Amino acid sequence: MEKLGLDPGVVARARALAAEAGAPVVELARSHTTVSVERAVLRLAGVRGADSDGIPWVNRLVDAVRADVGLGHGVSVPVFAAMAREGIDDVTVLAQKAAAGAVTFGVPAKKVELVAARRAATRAANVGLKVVDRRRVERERLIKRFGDAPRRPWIYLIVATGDIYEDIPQAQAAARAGADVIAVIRSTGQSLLDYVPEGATREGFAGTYATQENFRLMRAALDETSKELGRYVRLTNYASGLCMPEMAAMAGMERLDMMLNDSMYGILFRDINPIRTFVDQRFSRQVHARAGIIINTGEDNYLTTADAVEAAHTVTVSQLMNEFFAHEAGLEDWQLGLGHAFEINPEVPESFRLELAHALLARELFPDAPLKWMPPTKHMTGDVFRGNLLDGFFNLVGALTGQGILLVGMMTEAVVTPWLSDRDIALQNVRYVLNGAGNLHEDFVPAPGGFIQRRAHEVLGEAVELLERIVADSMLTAIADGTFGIMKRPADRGKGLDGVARHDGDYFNPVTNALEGLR
Amino acid sequence: MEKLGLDPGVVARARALAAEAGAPVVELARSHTTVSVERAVLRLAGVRGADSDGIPWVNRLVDAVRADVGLGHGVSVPVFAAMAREGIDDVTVLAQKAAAGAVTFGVPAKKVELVAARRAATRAANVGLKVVDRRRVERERLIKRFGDAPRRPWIYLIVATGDIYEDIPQAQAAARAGADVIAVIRSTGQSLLDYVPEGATREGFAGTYATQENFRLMRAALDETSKELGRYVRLTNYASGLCMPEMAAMAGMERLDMMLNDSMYGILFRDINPIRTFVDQRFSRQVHARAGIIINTGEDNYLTTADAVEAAHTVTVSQLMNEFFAHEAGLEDWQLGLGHAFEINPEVPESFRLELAHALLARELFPDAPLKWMPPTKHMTGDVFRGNLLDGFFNLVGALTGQGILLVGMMTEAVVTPWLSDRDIALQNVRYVLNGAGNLHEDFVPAPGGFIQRRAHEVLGEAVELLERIVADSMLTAIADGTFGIMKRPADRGKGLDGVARHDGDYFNPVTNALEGLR
Amino acid sequence: MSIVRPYGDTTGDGMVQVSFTLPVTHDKRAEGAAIQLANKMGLDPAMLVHAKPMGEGFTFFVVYGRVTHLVDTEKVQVVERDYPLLSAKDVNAVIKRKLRRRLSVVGACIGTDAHTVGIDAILNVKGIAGEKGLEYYRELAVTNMGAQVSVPELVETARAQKADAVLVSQVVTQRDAHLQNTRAMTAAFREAMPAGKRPLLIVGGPRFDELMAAELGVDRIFGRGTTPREVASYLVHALLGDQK
Amino acid sequence: MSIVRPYGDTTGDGMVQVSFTLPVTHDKRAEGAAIQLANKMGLDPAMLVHAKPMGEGFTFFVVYGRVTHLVDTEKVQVVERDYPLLSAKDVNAVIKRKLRRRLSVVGACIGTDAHTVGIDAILNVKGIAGEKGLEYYRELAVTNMGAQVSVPELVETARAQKADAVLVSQVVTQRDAHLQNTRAMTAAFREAMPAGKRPLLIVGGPRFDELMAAELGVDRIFGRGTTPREVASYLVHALLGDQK
Ligand code: B12
Ligand code: B12
Ligand SMILES: Cc1ncc(COP(=O)(O)O)c(C=O)c1O
Ligand SMILES: Cc1ncc(COP(=O)(O)O)c(C=O)c1O
Repeated sequence: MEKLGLDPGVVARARALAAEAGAPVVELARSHTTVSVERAVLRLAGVRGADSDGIPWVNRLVDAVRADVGLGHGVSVPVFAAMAREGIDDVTVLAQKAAAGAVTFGVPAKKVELVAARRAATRAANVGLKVVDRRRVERERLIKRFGDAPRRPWIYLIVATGDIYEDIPQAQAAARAGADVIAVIRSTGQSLLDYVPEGATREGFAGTYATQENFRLMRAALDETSKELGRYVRLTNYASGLCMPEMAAMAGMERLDMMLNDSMYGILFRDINPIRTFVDQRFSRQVHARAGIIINTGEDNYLTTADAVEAAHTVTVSQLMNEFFAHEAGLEDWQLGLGHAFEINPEVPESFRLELAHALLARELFPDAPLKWMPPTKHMTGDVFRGNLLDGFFNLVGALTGQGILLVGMMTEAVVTPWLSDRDIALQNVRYVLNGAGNLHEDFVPAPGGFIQRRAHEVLGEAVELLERIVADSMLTAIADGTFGIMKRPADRGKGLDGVARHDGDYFNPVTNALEGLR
Repeated sequence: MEKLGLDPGVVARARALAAEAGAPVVELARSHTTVSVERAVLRLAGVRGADSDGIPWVNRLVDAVRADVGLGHGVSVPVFAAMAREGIDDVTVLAQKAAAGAVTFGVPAKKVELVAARRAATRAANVGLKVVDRRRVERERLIKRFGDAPRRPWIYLIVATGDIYEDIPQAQAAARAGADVIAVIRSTGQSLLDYVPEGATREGFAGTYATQENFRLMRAALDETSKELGRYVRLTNYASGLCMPEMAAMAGMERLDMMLNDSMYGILFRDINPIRTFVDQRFSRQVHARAGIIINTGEDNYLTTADAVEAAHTVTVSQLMNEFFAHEAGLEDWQLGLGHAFEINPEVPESFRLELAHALLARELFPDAPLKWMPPTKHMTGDVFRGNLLDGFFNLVGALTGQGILLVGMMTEAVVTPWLSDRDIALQNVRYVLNGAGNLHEDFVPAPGGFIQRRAHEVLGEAVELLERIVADSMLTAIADGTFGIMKRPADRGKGLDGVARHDGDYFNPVTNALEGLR
Repeated sequence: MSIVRPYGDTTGDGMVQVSFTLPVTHDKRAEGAAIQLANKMGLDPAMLVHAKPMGEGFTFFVVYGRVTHLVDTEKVQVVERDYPLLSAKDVNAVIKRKLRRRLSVVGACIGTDAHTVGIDAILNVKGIAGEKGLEYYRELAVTNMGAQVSVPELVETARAQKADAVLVSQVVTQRDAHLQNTRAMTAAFREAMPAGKRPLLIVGGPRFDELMAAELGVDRIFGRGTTPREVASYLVHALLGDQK
Repeated sequence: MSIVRPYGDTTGDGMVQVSFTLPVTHDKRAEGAAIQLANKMGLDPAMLVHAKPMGEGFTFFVVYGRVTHLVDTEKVQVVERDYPLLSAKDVNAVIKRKLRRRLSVVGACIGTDAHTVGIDAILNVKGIAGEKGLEYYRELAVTNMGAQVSVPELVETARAQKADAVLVSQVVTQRDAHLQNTRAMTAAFREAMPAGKRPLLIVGGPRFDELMAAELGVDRIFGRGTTPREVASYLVHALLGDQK
């Protein structure tokens, strides 16, 4: 039911502007590659494991190729040409040899060799993509077999012990207690590592390293619990960071179900270079699209650094951009967990109605997207009694506005990463609200022309204005100017820029080709 | 704005049935008096103080009159006839003499003496009533001078230390923290005392004795604080109990602003005899009407012993009866703080919407009454985090349905009488809800024919049915059968029945006459 | 393992939450005072996460931290149920067989306490938590005196009904009202009846410490969440001995 | 009066609230264990008012009760502000007069910590709580390095900017990350620069214990709710001495 009476003309205009603002960024992404994109290709093509220092063989291999011929051609042809030349048929073995300096890389001059290398690379990459496809089918089968989450919103809980073997029982306990989605928070340092750690890990700060093995262990444990509970429990991790493409590939191969993947989070909140991020982001989303993974975007974060009332329209703009980039990368609406948050200062008069207006605007702008609804964090204090109250009103907005994914707020938000009991209290809170007021949306009809409608129209209007400015100045300029989250991030600064390369004329990437339906 | 679409015919029928059911009770009340009614008359007529055992002189005097001539004539004529006869012009002195056995009482046989006694009694009683009138004018003046509570609902906080001198600073602190109304909870034993204790008191259990001096002390302290805060802070105490009429008289003379006064609370929850209660209740309400005091009824209590969903219609029936009795006693709509409560088991599906339906029904049935909205108590547990959450949703229902008087719920409801910090946390809760969602009622429009409307109609329908049964069987039978709060209270049982007397033909009561506008 | 510590999010982390008010005006010293108290309670380190001035001269604090105390579960003192839990049928059967008359039970809320919901839950047919109350037991003769019963009335009724057991409820605890009333009650029974003739004395209510029975002079205390079956089973156990 | 006790609703009642989880399955013994812990924390009597099983083998408890501890406000240890609070104007004037060049300040979040809001509140013009940040002070030269700065980078920048003071923020505390990072930072400065040449080392963040400065090797710690003026005033006090 339409509750805001948005003007379809204005909505269409907002989308058109977003497309216009996004087009140059897409062009940038289509014409560049990064070390992580190439590593992701090699992971799909079968490179596994790490050296004795824990540096993954994909890193060693890409570095070796790059040292010899640069990244502009893509690594696939040099690598598979070398395989043929060296007579090696295990790409990990090649990586090990290359690391020892025993292989040199180049683009074959001969057409036949080139074609053969492309064909071999495509074949190998397809093996990886087949795994991804099988996982997707498997997910659909398990959801049928075990049953799906019993209702919307899905209840989303985090675990963050730093130790995968403490995380597992906590995640299982959380699932038993009612979680539909488990997110394993990542260690604070990981997103700036330009490699993905290997194996099961037990030491993270405020989170657990995202590794393929940790993904596998957690998914297996949750499969067990899903069976026990008779409902499929989803697993989430983070793509964002310097290894976005690889995270996406690993998530696809290990049947993760959702991934945090925002087009700008890394830029704004991890000071990663904008171009690096946009290139990585596009590739990673193409992989998610193929894997049937739902992405979660990060607009909620803007409201932790900027004011949630003043900056409300920046959230809307970012959602529109994220939608545009996602569609362009092949994601469908049901895969768009666009982010927003309950972050208005509770002292602001009408704060609750403002929250309702903002949440409803997101709901009606993106009617087919699940939407990720984030709890209060910034205005949480050590007053845990007040905290639990705010979380309750957050849950109520979630129920009233049909949010798809409800991140469960914890009363100890300002104190500690959640304790076992915090999670239990928080779930009890969610359950009370959904059970008692889950259908209240039927009785909630913003007065025509009233406060809520007016506010929603105002935010949409401001969003359109901002988009107009962005179209005029370019996205990269807007980001440099601190438009989002008041973080100023110029295009020539930030981490990981040296991992970016412009495509040469002969750039070849078998995964992109497959994902874009090229031959 | 009408939100429930109640059928005015059904509403009118409910009121007509309540009048029909109430008529015999009013008849009972009009034809009986009680020791406390007579004591109240003497208090207004000027009897003050207590003997050395703490037994008030009014008690001694009424007992003496009763021993000599019974109560059927009222005590006024015997007392003022004795005054004339003994040449005493201070009625307290007479009481002291009577207590010493030095006076005998009778109804004068001579017409002139009778007329003289009636006239003297009337004059004396009018002195008391003048005090009451002056207090009422004074209240109106102070509200004008200091300003009134800044908004509806009025925020109502209790103090309950047991010691008037601890209560005072706590009450002042509560007022400074935002309370619009302070209620001094009474010691657990007091309502069954057939006398009113004297003087300032410092030892009560879970509450402080209601005495005229305590009333005075607290009102004076709150006047100070009202001045300081620039808003008139109201004071509440309890009429209910064996001394209802006297409490009403004292409250009128000490400018209390609201009084707990239910037509059945004493019967049901203190096992006071039904006839005693109905007689006392009528007189006390006549005094409240004169004093401009707002009464608070006690339907909320039913839901602590009966189930809040099953028994919802008993609350409605009781509100209708309370309204009928109140109007009959001269109270106006603005004086009717009809009670109801947020007591549905939070585990019940749609509990919150059911609460909304019930609260809105009360609102729309009694559009001009302030309504007293009571917080959850029965389903509060030692889980104080959950407790604060429930209180928040209670506050929200209060805001959404325009309740007039909001009793502030405490997270420690199931644990202790409120601590200082509990009150602070509770007020913060109220403030958050009113500030953030106080106008949300504009956006809350129960779906036509939807859950909330259906439930409200259903409860009203059940109330009409129950009223029909009560009309058929009589109120006293209904009370005997456990209709209200599942408490079975036969008319010939319960405390205080021996304090009731049927009027003789010459019954005379100068206060009733004045209040009923008779001569 | 018998030694455990509180658990925040990792085994052995010892984490607890504490809140309290101190009668001091809020400033740095007040926060230091709060930490001092938390330290005395065994929190080390103590994290002061919230401080809020309340009225004049009072500050409310929330503190989180690790307690150094260990909990030895072997040393825990509790009143464990030391009798078998019987069905209503079995209770009736035992009484019929062993007593050969109905067992007389008198219940009341004494003093000024008017909270009858608890004792009613135990006595009335309706019961609680899906269990029927003692009135439902054919072989029990129940007299429920209701609320605000004085001790002399209770003793009188117990005598009149030849009570085998007296069940008293106390809910209000402010200024230890429940303890005072219970002591007054047991004293009265001791005075009124010789040891052998005295009914079994039982008190219940949500805030009693079940370990205090001897101290209060009662035979048994029932706390929060008691169900009628537990009480019935205890009655036959205590009055009629071993069930074999 | 220097001795106070917690206040529930009466002076001296000593009442506090406590909650925690024990790694035990919920039953009577578990409740007894919770009371044992509360007793060890000094609650006597301890009222167990809530117990809830959570998952397998864990129970959450809420306990209320009277603590026997006394708080001696005279013995409270706090880092009191031992310098005058100056206005921006005065700060600028003192620097101009005594230092005769701009005072150089380098700020950063070190380690993997990316919480810049706190340090930005101190440094950026925007400031916090109505006070402008240090960038606003004409006589301060501020270099804000942002988040996730490594210790070697920080030392390098401090050297390059001839920093008079280095301001480091640490918000994440899990596994004592803030303490480890701070120790690593002070060690690096000690190693890189001789005592006289070392900038003033300051850390801040909401979960630091301000008493730990010496232990961590820093000159000063700023906690929850610090404002820029406090920091600026401290800087001139510590670097330029008495203001007369
Ligand atoms: C319902 C209620 C009332 C009703 C009582 C109706 C009635 N007929 O009982 C009314 C509205 C009348 C009332 C009035 C008052 N109440 Co009241 N009331 C409550 C409330 C909300 C629920 C109590 C209840 O019914 N619990 C459910 C029953 C089933 O549980 P239970 O009593 O614990 O009983 C179980 C066990 O304890 C045990 N048990 C209990 N007794 C016995 C006896 C035996 C022999 C055995 C074997 C077992 C047993 O078995 C039972 C079943 O499991 C509580 C708050 C709360 N949520 O707990 C406040 C509460 C008990 N009331 C309180 C107070 C102070 C009052 C008043 C003085 C004023 C006020 N604040 O409202 C008045 C005066 C009462 C008086 N003179 O005693 C305080 C007591 C504070 C304290 N610890 O001292 C409480 C805690 C509220 C508060 N925080 O202020 N109250
Ligand atoms: C905003 C925020 C974020 C933003 C940060 C954006 C940014 N650019 O800073 C984002 C969304 C990116 C984020 C991410 C994460 N966060 Co975060 N975040 C918060 C949040 C909500 C608010 C912090 C804040 O901005 N406070 C406001 C500022 C002004 O206060 P302040 O930092 O205390 O600073 C004041 C004083 O302490 C002092 N001060 C501080 N530093 C300094 C330095 C000096 C020199 C001086 C003099 C004074 C000083 O002065 C300041 C002004 O008064 C808190 C929860 C909360 N409500 O506190 C969690 C919180 C800090 N985050 C946390 C965590 C774990 C994370 C994540 C790891 C994952 C997650 N749970 O989200 C990631 C990764 C971050 C990383 N790598 O460091 C935890 C930390 C737990 C712990 N104690 O270890 C918290 C407590 C939330 C929680 N309960 O889980 N977060
Ligand atoms: C979109 C997105 N990606 C990633 C993260 C977390 O990233 P990191 O692992 O860098 O802390 C967040 C923050 O919660 C996010 O919103
Ligand atoms: C109408 C009414 N009267 C009186 C009381 C309290 O009476 P007592 O003093 O008997 O506890 C209540 C209970 O809160 C009430 O609702």
